[in-house]
Amino acid sequence: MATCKDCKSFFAREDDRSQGDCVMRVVDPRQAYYQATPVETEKDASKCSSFQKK
Amino acid sequence: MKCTECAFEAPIGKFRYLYNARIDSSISMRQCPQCEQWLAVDELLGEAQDAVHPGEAPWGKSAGIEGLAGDSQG
Amino acid sequence: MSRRDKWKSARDAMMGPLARAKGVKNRESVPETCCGKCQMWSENAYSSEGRGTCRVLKMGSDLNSNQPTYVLEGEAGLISYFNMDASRCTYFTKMELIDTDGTECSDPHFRRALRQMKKFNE
Amino acid sequence: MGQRTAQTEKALSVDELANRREWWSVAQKTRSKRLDYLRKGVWKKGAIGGNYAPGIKIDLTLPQLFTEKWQEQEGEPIMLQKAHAIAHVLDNIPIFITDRSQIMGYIGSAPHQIVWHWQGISMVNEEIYNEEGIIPEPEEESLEILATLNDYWGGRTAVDKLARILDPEDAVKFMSGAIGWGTPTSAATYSTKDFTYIFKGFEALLAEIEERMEETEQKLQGNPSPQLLPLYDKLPRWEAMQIVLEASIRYAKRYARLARTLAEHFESDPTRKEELLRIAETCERVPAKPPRNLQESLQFDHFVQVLARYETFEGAWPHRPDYVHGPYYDKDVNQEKRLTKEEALDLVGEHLIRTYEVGIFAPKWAREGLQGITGTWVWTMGGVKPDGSDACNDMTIAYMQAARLVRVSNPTFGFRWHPKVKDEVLRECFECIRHGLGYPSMRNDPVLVANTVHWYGHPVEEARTWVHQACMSPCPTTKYGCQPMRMASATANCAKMIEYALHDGYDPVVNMQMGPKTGDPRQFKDFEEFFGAWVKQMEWLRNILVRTVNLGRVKDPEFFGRPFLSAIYERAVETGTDACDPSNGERGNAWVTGFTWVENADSLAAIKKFVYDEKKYTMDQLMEALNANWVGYEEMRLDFVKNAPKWGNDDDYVDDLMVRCLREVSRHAKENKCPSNNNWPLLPENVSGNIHYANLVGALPNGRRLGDALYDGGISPGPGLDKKGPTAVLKSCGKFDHVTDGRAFLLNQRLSPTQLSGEKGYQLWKAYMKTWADLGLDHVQFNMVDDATLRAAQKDPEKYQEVIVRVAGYSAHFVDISRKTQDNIIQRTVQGLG
Repeated sequence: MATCKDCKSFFAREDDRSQGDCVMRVVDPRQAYYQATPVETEKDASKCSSFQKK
Repeated sequence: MKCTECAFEAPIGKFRYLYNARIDSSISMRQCPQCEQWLAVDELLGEAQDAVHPGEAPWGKSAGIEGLAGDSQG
Repeated sequence: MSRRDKWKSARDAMMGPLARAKGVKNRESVPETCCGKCQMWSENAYSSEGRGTCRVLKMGSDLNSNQPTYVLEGEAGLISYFNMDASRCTYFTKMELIDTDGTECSDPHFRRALRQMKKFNE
Repeated sequence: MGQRTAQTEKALSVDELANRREWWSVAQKTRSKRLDYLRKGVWKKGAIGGNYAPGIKIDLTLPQLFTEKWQEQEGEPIMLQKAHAIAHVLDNIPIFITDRSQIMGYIGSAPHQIVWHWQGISMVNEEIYNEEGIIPEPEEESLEILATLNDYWGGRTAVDKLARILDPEDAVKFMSGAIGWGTPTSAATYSTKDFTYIFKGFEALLAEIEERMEETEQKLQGNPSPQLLPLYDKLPRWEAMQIVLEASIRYAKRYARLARTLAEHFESDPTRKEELLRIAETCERVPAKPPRNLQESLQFDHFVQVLARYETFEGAWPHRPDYVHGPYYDKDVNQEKRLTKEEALDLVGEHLIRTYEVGIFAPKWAREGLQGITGTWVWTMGGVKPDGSDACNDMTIAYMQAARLVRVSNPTFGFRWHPKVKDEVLRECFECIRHGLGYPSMRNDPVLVANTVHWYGHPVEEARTWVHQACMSPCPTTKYGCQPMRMASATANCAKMIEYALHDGYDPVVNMQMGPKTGDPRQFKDFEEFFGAWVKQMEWLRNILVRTVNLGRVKDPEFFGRPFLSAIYERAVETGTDACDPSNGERGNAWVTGFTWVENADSLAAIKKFVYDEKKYTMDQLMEALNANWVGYEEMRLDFVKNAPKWGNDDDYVDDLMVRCLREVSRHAKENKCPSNNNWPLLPENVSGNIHYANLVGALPNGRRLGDALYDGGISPGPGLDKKGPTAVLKSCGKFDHVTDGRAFLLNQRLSPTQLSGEKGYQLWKAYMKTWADLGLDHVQFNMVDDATLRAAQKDPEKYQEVIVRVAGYSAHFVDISRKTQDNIIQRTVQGLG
C-alpha cells in the first residue's frame, strides 16, 4: 500500500517523524503558491489523485 | 405607462420602483416587469422617458458640478 | 395571554425551525407555491437564511393546518420561511419578477438571492 | 478617456497619466514588480454589492476541524473547549506561501477561500447554506457537510443561547432587522490590541501566565474560604490561554518549515531562496519572541491579526501601525541601513495587501451595509504621543506612499490631525486624497482626545494613544482602555425615530408595532407635542439596542469565549478572566452608531415649517402623501424637498433642530449605562447602511420614498441639498460641540479634482482644513474623482478596477459597489473651494 511517505510531495517533520507536510504547487487564476497540508507519514495514499512516487 | 423598450403598458405602480435619480428631481428609476429594463421615469408626468444603461445618467451631472459653489476660503 | 407569552410565540416562530431543519432534503425543498414567491412576503433584513414577514397576515395565523387560520389584526406580522407551502393561503399573490441578482441592493421588497430560488428563473 | 485603445494606453508616460489624473494607471506603472504581482494576485473578498465575486468559496476545512475537536472536548469549560478546537485548527489547516511574498499568514486554506465561525450564529450558518456561488465543488458533497454542521450547531451557537434569555419582545424586534444591525456577541465583533504588551513575545506571556497559575495554585492549597472559590474558575481559563499561545507559536513555525522546505527543495532562484530563508528565520522568531527588525515586527503584527480572526469574525482592525512599527523602520532604514527605502516600501505595501486579502463571510445585511469590503479596517495614523508631542514618523509617510502604489480599499487610514503636524506629512495625506483614494479621513486630535476624556473618563495620557474602532470611534490602546468587544449591535437605524413618531410607533415596512404608542400625529396640537413623540421613540430605539448588547456583552464569556484574545490582553492575563468579561477593570468605551441620522433634522424642519409654522399643509395631508409613498403627490414632495430648510446650509431654522436632537440624545446617553457603568454616546455615520436601509425606511417628510438611498454621511447634508457652498456646510456642522454632543460625527465632502490640482490645490485644501479645525469639527473625508471617470467605470468596469471612492467611513473600489450606491456617490455635491 502506498503511503504519504512514498510520495514526492511529502516532507517529514524533523521534530516528529510520524508527521509531515504534503507540499503542493498551486497555480490559480490569480496567483501561484505552495500549499502545505499536515499529513501522517503512514497515511494511505492509494486513493490520492496527486500521489507521485518518490 | 408604457415601456420605451418593449412597449409593455400598465399603471405606473406595476413598474418596480428602484430609487430616485436625485431627491430634488422628479426623475426616478423603475424597472419594466416584462423586459426587466431599467427606465428613467418622470414622476410628475407619469411617463417613462428612456432606458437606462450602465454609465448613463438621464438626470445630468452630479449635484453642484454645474456651477461650483464659489465661497472663498481666503 | 401575557405580553411575554405573546412575543414568545413570535420568537419561537423566528428561531424554532432552524433547529428543526435537518439534513439536505428539508433545506432544498421549495414548493411551487411558497411564501418566497409571494408579493406579500418580505425577506427579513437581519438574516438572509430564508426568514421573512407577511405584510398581510399577523402573528397567530397558521397556514399549515387543514383549515388555515388567518389573523389580520395584531402587533406583529406572521413570520414564515421562503419555502413554506403557501398553496392553501388565500392571500397568496404570485410575484412576476423574482430578483435573483444579489449584486444590486436596489429593490425595496423583492430581494431574492437564495440559491434554492434560482431554479424558478431558469 | 474610456474609449482609448490598449495600445495608446501603453504609450502614455507616467507624467501624462498623472496629468490626466489616471492615478490607478500611475500606480500600476510605478510600483515594483513584486508589489504589482502581489496586488494583482489578490482574490477580492469584499462583496460586489450584496454578492461575493465569482470564484470565492467558503472554506469548509476550518469549521470541520473546529467542530470535530469541539465535540471531543464536550463538557470542558467553554474557554478550554474552544482553545483545544482552535489549536486543532491551527495545527491542521493548510497554509500557503504565495510567490514573491514576504509576509505570511492567511485565514483559510487557500487564497480564494473565506472562512466563517460556526459557533457564532446559526442564522448565518443557514445563510451560508443558502448562498449562491460560494459552495465549493462538488456542490452536493459540500451541501451535505454544511447540513451536518448546521444540524449540530443549530440551537448551540452563542446567539441562539442569547436569544433564549433575551426578553422575547426585544429578541423579535431586534431581529426584525428594521431598527439596527449587528450581533450581540463577540462572534462578530472586533477588538483593540495593545502592542506594547503583545510585543513582549508569546513566550513571555506564557511565562507570565505560568507564574499566575502557580501563585493561584498555592493559594488554593491554603485555608478554605469563600475568597478561594472564584480561583478555581481561573485555572482553566489560564490553561486555555496557554493552549492557544503555544498553538500560535506552532502555527508560525509551520510557515518557517514550509519556507525552508521551499528554499531547500523547490526554489532555484538564489534571491528568492534567500528571501525564503529570511521568512523562515522570521517565523521561527515571532510571535514567540519580541521583534528585532521591520520584517519581524510586521510579521508579528500580521500573525496576531490572523490568529485573532481564527478565533472569531473580527470585522474591523483597530490599529496604529505607524506608531507600532515606526521604531523598527527607523532602525532598519535610517540607523542600521539594513533596508533601502524601496525595500521597506515593498514590505509596507505587502502589509497592506496581506490585510486587504483577508476574507470572512458576512451575512447579507453586512455585505449590503459594507459593500466592497470585508470589514471597516481603518488604521490610525499620525496623532500625538502620550506626552502630547507629535507622533508622526517615517513610517507614517511610508504607509501613505505605499497606499498610493497598491490602491487597496482595505485597510484605509484615519489621520489624527493636530496643530503640530509637519507640512511634509500633511502633503502626504493630501496626495492620497488627490489620488482619489478617499483616505485618509481627517480627524481632529485635540477635539477627540477631549471627547474621549469627557465620555469615559480615560486619563488624558491614555486618551492620547487612541485608535479608530472601525470607522470613527476613538479608544485608547492601554491596559484598562482597550475594548475587547465592539458593541456592534448598538447600531441604530435612526430614521426610524421620525418614522415611528409619525406612525404611532408602528412600522409599516415590517408590519409590526415596534416603538411605543406615542399617538396619532394628526391629533397633536403643536410642534412641541410632535417633538416629544420623537424623543420617546428615540429613547425606545436606543434602549432596546443597548439592553440587547449589554446582555450579550456580559454573557459573552459564557456563550462564546475568547482564549486567544484573553491571552494577549494584559488585564485578562493578570486576572484570569475572559478578555470580554467587563468586570476585569475595563473602563468602557461604548457608543451607539447612528445610521440615517440627518433625515430626522430635515424631516422635523419640514414638519415644523409647513405643518405648524406656515400651515401650508395639514398633518393629515402629509400623512396621506407618506402613506402613498409620495406616489401621486410629486409636486408636494418637491415642495418639501426644495422649499423646506435643509441641514448644511448654515440655516438656523433647521440647524437649531439638529442641535436640539443631539442634546436630547446626549442626555439620554448618560442615562444608558454599559456593563462597566459608563456612557453610551451617539456616533452618527452610515458606511453603506444608507443603501441597505433604503429598502427598510418608508417615505419621510424630507421627500424620500421607500427605496431611495438615505443621506450618506453622519452629519453630511443630503446629496445635492447643500446649496450654499463648503463653508456653509462647515458652519452648520460647527454649531454643536464635537466634544460633548456625541461621540464623533462623519462628514463626507466631494471636491473638484481639477480645482485642487497642483500647489494651488494643496494650499486651497489647507485653508479649508484650517476653517474645519477652527470650527472644532472632529472629522471630514473627501472624494476627489470626477463624474466622467465614475460614469466610464460604470460602463466599463474591467478597465477601472483600481478606481477607489469614499463611501462613508470606509473606501471601496467603485466597481465593487451596487449601482444605487455608485449613483448616490455621484449625486453628492461637488464643492468648489476657490
